[in-house]
Amino acid sequence: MTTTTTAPTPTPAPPAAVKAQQHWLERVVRARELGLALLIVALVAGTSAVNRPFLFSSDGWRSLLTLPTILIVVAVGQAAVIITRNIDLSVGSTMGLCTYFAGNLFHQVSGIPTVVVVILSIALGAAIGLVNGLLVALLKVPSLVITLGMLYAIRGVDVLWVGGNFIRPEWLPDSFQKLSTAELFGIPYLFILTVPVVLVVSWYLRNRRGGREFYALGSDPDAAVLYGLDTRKITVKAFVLSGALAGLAGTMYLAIYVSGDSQVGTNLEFETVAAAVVGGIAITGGSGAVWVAALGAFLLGTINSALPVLGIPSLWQQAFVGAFILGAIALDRALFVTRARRARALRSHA
Amino acid sequence: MTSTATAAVVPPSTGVRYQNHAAPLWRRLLFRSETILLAALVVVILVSSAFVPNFAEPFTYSSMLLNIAPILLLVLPVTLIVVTGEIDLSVGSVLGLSSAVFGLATQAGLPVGVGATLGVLAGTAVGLLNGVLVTVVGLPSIAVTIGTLSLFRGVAVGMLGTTSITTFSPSLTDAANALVGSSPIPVAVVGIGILAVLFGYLLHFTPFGRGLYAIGLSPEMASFSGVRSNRSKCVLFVMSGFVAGLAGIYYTLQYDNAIGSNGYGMELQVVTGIILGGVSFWGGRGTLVGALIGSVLIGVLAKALQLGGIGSDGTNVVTGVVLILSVGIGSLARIRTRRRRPKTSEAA
Amino acid sequence: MSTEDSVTHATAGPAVRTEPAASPSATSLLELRSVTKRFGAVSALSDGNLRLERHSIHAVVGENGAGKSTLVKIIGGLHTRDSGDFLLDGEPVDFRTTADAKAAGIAVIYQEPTLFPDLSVAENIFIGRQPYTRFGQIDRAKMNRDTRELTARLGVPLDPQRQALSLSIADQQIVEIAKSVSLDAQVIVMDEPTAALSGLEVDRLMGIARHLRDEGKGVIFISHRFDEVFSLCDTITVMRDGAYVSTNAVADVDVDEIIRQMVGRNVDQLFPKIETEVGDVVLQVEGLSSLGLFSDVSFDVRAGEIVCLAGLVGAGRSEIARAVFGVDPYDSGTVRVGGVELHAHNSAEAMRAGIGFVPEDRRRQGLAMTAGVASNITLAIRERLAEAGFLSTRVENRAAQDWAARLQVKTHSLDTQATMLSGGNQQKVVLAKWLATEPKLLIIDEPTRGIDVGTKSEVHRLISELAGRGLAVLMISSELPEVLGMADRILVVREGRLTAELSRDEATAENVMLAATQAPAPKEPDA
Amino acid sequence: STSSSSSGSTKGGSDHNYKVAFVPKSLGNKYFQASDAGGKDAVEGFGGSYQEVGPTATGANAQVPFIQTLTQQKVGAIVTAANDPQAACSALKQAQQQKIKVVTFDSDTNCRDVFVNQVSSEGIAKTLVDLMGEAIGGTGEIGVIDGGPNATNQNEWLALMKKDLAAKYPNIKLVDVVYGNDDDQDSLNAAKGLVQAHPNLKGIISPDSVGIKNAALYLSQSQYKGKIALTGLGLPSELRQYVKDGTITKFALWDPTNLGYLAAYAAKALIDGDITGKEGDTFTAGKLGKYTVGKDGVIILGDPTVFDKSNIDKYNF
Ligand SMILES: Nc1ncnc2c1ncn2[C@@H]1O[C@H](COP(=O)(O)OP(=O)(O)OP(=O)(O)O)[C@@H](O)[C@H]1O
Ligand SMILES: Nc1ncnc2c1ncn2[C@@H]1O[C@H](COP(=O)(O)OP(=O)(O)OP(=O)(O)O)[C@@H](O)[C@H]1O
Ligand SMILES: [Mg+2]
Ligand SMILES: [Mg+2]
Repeated sequence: MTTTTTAPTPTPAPPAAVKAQQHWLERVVRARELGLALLIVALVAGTSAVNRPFLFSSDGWRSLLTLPTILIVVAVGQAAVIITRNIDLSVGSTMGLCTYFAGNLFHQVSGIPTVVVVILSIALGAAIGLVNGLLVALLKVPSLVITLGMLYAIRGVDVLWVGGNFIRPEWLPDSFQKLSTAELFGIPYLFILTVPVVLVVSWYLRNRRGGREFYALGSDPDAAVLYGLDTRKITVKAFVLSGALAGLAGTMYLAIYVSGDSQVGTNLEFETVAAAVVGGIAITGGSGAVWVAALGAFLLGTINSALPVLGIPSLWQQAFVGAFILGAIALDRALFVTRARRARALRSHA
Repeated sequence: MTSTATAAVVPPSTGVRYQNHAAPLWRRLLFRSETILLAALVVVILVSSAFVPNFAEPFTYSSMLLNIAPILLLVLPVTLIVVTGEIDLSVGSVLGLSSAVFGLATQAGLPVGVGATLGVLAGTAVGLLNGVLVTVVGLPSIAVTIGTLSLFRGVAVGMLGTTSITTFSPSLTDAANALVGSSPIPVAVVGIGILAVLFGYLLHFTPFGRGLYAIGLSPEMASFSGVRSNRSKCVLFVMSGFVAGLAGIYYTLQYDNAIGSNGYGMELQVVTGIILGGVSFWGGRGTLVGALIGSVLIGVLAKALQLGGIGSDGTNVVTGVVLILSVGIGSLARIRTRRRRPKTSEAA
Repeated sequence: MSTEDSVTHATAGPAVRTEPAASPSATSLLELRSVTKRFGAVSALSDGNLRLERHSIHAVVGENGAGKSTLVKIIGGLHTRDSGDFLLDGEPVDFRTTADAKAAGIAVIYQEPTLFPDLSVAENIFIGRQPYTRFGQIDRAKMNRDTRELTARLGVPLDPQRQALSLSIADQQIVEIAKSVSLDAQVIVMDEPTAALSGLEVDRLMGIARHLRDEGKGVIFISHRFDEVFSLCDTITVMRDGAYVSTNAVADVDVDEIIRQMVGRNVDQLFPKIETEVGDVVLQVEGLSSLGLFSDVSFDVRAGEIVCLAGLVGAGRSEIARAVFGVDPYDSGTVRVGGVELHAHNSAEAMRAGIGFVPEDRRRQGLAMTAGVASNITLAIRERLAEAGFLSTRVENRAAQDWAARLQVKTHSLDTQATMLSGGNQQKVVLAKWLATEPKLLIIDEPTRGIDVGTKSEVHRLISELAGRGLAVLMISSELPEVLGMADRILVVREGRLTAELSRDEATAENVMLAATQAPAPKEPDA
Repeated sequence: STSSSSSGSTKGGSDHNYKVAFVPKSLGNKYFQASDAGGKDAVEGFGGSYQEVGPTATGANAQVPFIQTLTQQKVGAIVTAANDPQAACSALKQAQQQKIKVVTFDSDTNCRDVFVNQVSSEGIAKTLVDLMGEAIGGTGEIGVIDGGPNATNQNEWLALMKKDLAAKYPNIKLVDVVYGNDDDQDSLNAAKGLVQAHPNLKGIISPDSVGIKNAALYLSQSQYKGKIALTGLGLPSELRQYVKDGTITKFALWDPTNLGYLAAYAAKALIDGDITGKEGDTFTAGKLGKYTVGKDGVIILGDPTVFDKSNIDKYNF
């Protein structure tokens, strides 16, 4: 199919006096990531000012970068799903099941290479995502209902399967246990693993036709049908991605916590949604960038570990986290509104 | 107001009469999700009575109703919120907060009535906070209430610390669990029924309720029709806080315990009931009756499975599958009727 | 009409082509024979016939609800037909999805623009076929360049990076057209593409259509504006009540004949403007400004008067009207109705003061598309209908019954969803909704968009008579004849400012256009 | 799994209802899985029928519906670790009215026949304080990682530990109590926060198995390994490697399997009428031997086992 235009010029085209100043203006308006990045810097700087080891110690630096990776990876998948105007509430249960699955693989198949376990775990997650996606796409029902059902169902299967068991550290090979502490040029391995995941998904969603279709679908599902987009395929793709990332996160959980029972990943669904929304993903679909959602997840993940270090009484921490989420989205909103107003003013005086 | 200028000018027309409804009453009733749910509920009860040992006992009903009473209470305002296309995920935490305030007030020696009022007021106040954040600040309610879910729970836990307050007067705690006469129906459920009638009236039989549906169907259209979206939503969030505050008092007395974790995870149960009841998460569609039946159905299923010896793990699986089936069956039927290929008159 | 009859009729009828190049024996580019389509109990199309040749622009006309859009949707693969034949290049085809139709070389501009609001203009045009760079990623620079070129050729240079969300409905239509033009399809279907456009853009669009025809493509053009149809098209197919009526060469028929075939009677096309006594000032707007949209707008509307806001698409007329009605905020200025000042952001107050508002975008602003006809009609009068705080469906249905009948809404029943109505009937429902509020001042933004001739003159008569009874009307229209025919006074808007005020006698097509287009003093575009 | 397949055995007369149901705090908790396994062993051993039901979450009243169900099913005894001392009381009282015996273990409630305590609370507090005192030489700052703010038993131990510290180790200063909420992520963050917020911290006590495991994980990976002493109550199977790599020198626990086993036999003794909960009643608990009911109807399993490098390989719970 040709992409060049074959439009005729029946009348000489008027000089393309397109408002060029809107380019940078609109870009500034959309620069929500700026506020988020500033918040992260402020949080990390503030916390390490109070307690130097939070950042300036080998474990401080490492855990700062490592602990939020689970949330980041799952939130990236969640963000992709939300962009298509769906939601995946089953991510927590999926991750939990995959954690036990991976741990059990190490246990049952002695000498199984880590890569194989990771791949199989991702495959299990993707398979669950496929079920989600197919149910949503074929039955044409709200994903909230399907994935809420799957949240229960998978957790139930998990509890039935795991039963009285739990993952014991000795099941896991030493090399795998070292994963969470290994570093390359001073950067933790798991973080190095996470960055490309975020970048690849971001790149795909931003720069490939298939990725842009996620946005199109989320922006207006009816228009997507009229336009002839294969909405079923897009939906399934998004859920498979989310499931696969939850599967990956399951193995990351195993690497970081060297344990796992049937309750791994409880409540993760709302945390990932919060991360995505804090990261500027519109809950109504169609807009936002997943790497900003990753920033949002990093922020939420960091705040959980910063609060105890800041000496906030343990009992009040949850309240602080809640207040912080509210603050972050309110600030983002305030910045957006003022920027939009400024842009409007500029346009009228241009 | 019948014979003003406008009415007079527009032609009384060709006398066209429109049918009020495209389908006859029985069809409209039969294919409602509420009817199907009700049928499912009856079937579950009949089957369980026949096959599940100990199910057909008054105690089954009374304990089941008492267990889900707080959920039913929360379902009332949240259904209205969902109809407008918003959501309140913080209700469980508001319940906990109200419980904490009530407990602390009682512990401090205040009369029960004052403590309860304080608890409900606290719930109403935080409901207002939700409402303001959603309407005035303009934040998406799902994000706001995920945040306040954490915030209110955190405040409840922080206030109570490691204590839990269990010094409520037995007459009150007994009243919270009391049954109507010798029937298996708890007194509290009668109260909830009355409240449900009020909420049902508000949603289905008032201009305000029509406005709520309009907001859910198309916010822009609603604002073009003089519906004060923000004000309506704010009112709903305040109501939600108020009712969750009430639920907090009731829950505290029901279990004789004010503890930081009261109501933990209830938001999911509330949402599950509402969705099973056929209320659209995108707003504009669904009934209060449906939401209530949905919640009761889940409660009955759980009870039947427990009595049948299936643990909560199995119950989770069943709940999930029922949820998926509830939407799946309807849409499968829809798809089947659409799958007809065109007939071609000439050979292709 | 039996199947054989219609087939013969369609093929053997006076299917005249203006292009002598194509021989009559060659297969047509696209052919529909006895196509039917039912939606439940509703038969939308009982006998659809159409034969589109290469090198031609083929008009399809008919009343609202005649089945034109349904025909289009079958061609576009959105609906599957229940029976009948669908041939493309003589080969039978069966489209399951819109993608199939697109792949077969059919581009459709649907009646209602359906863009992706969050995506940019460029992406809306190129989604699914964006150009790639060598590195396998979308070449945004090229895409934007192409878009700029494309929209400039359509006469409305749009910023390719602008979100579709922020486009006026006319600009959205431009994007739709650009999209289908760029598809390089063999068949281009345009379902009322001009309904939201004004003169200049319509001319450009017709130029594009002619060019496409000259390239050998087939264009299907649907419109309720006969001047366009007659100046642009070669062939006209008339439909009535879901069935094919006739196909004629444009040269062989005249407007009256076509209208007779459409409605089965003679329709007076003239706007029956009634001269009325002008009363007291109803609406008084002073110094109304909104940053970036309009500034210092002052005018008033009196009882019995029809005031038109004229201007180019995008001049800011709708924004002014919306600010007056209170759905949008504004920065300064006052709005008074009957001497009482209204506040921004409170349309309920405006309604109480007696303003009604028929918005321009019926799908988003006028209707709840998935709600029934009755609930749509009664939404704005819900408070009045309530008896002692109790509002019942019965009362609503009674009121809706009345108003739907008065406007002759063509619907199966009162609980039929608005989505299932034809475009023109949707517009009638919106009108009914607002007339039911019995306003003192009615603001109408594009009152007859998508309405057929018969109904259009009905609507005009209605508005005119309402004004005659003392209703103040503020009307926005992009159709110049409508403006000139209806208005007592014309206010011309250009770039958010009132540039001229013309009385009925002063106004001519020329001076309105002049006031609307006169370029402001050239200004250096600073970055 | 409620099959009453096992025919009544002869021990206490066949008319005794040996249906024993375990209701743990939540399903899927490692510790309770171990104790319930012991219970199963015991119940099947004395020819009763065993059943385990429970919630998946640990809400204060999450156990109530299960207790109600068991009441309707007329089991012989309910053996439960209560999520909350009060919330389940009305349900438990209803059960008792139906002649169902109520045994609690691990965490007590205000309404039961007997409570099977792992160790006397004083014993646990003393053990932990002594382990810590030994590990840091009797002076320095320490912190506590507790399970959750409403873990009754842990709150009680904490109060006793504070008393013991003041009495025996005046130079040890308890600087902070943090909560891990029985969750890996929260516990790890709590451990990290505790260590980083208190630069002079010398030791951590965690009377919570999830807490100690994650504290060990954190310390073993940080520069504090070997510098900050860690002790508490944990599962040997989870802590084995941390004992071996030196993160933990000694920690304590009783055998949860035995706890469940004893609780099951206590239930049997109640059903048989051998005991009523009165102080001084005695009964025999299978392989564990003879036990006496103490004050307030409390039965104590025995001293905790202290684990270190030398013995940890011998345990697999
Ligand atoms: N999805 C649908 N479900 C039910 N009825 C429908 C549906 N779509 C169209 N109809 C009905 O089919 C008939 C033809 O509608 P269609 O949209 O084709 O008319 P039209 O000729 O395009 O009219 P207009 O000029 O007003 O756009 C109408 O009576 C309409 O109510
Ligand atoms: N949210 C927005 N962001 C940027 N530009 C906008 C936005 N909304 C409107 N505009 C632009 O403001 C101008 C005024 O648009 P408006 O729809 O009011 O024009 P109009 O005169 O009513 O034309 P129409 O006949 O299409 O209704 C147009 O250029 C429009 O594209
Ligand atoms: Mg149409
Ligand atoms: Mg306009």
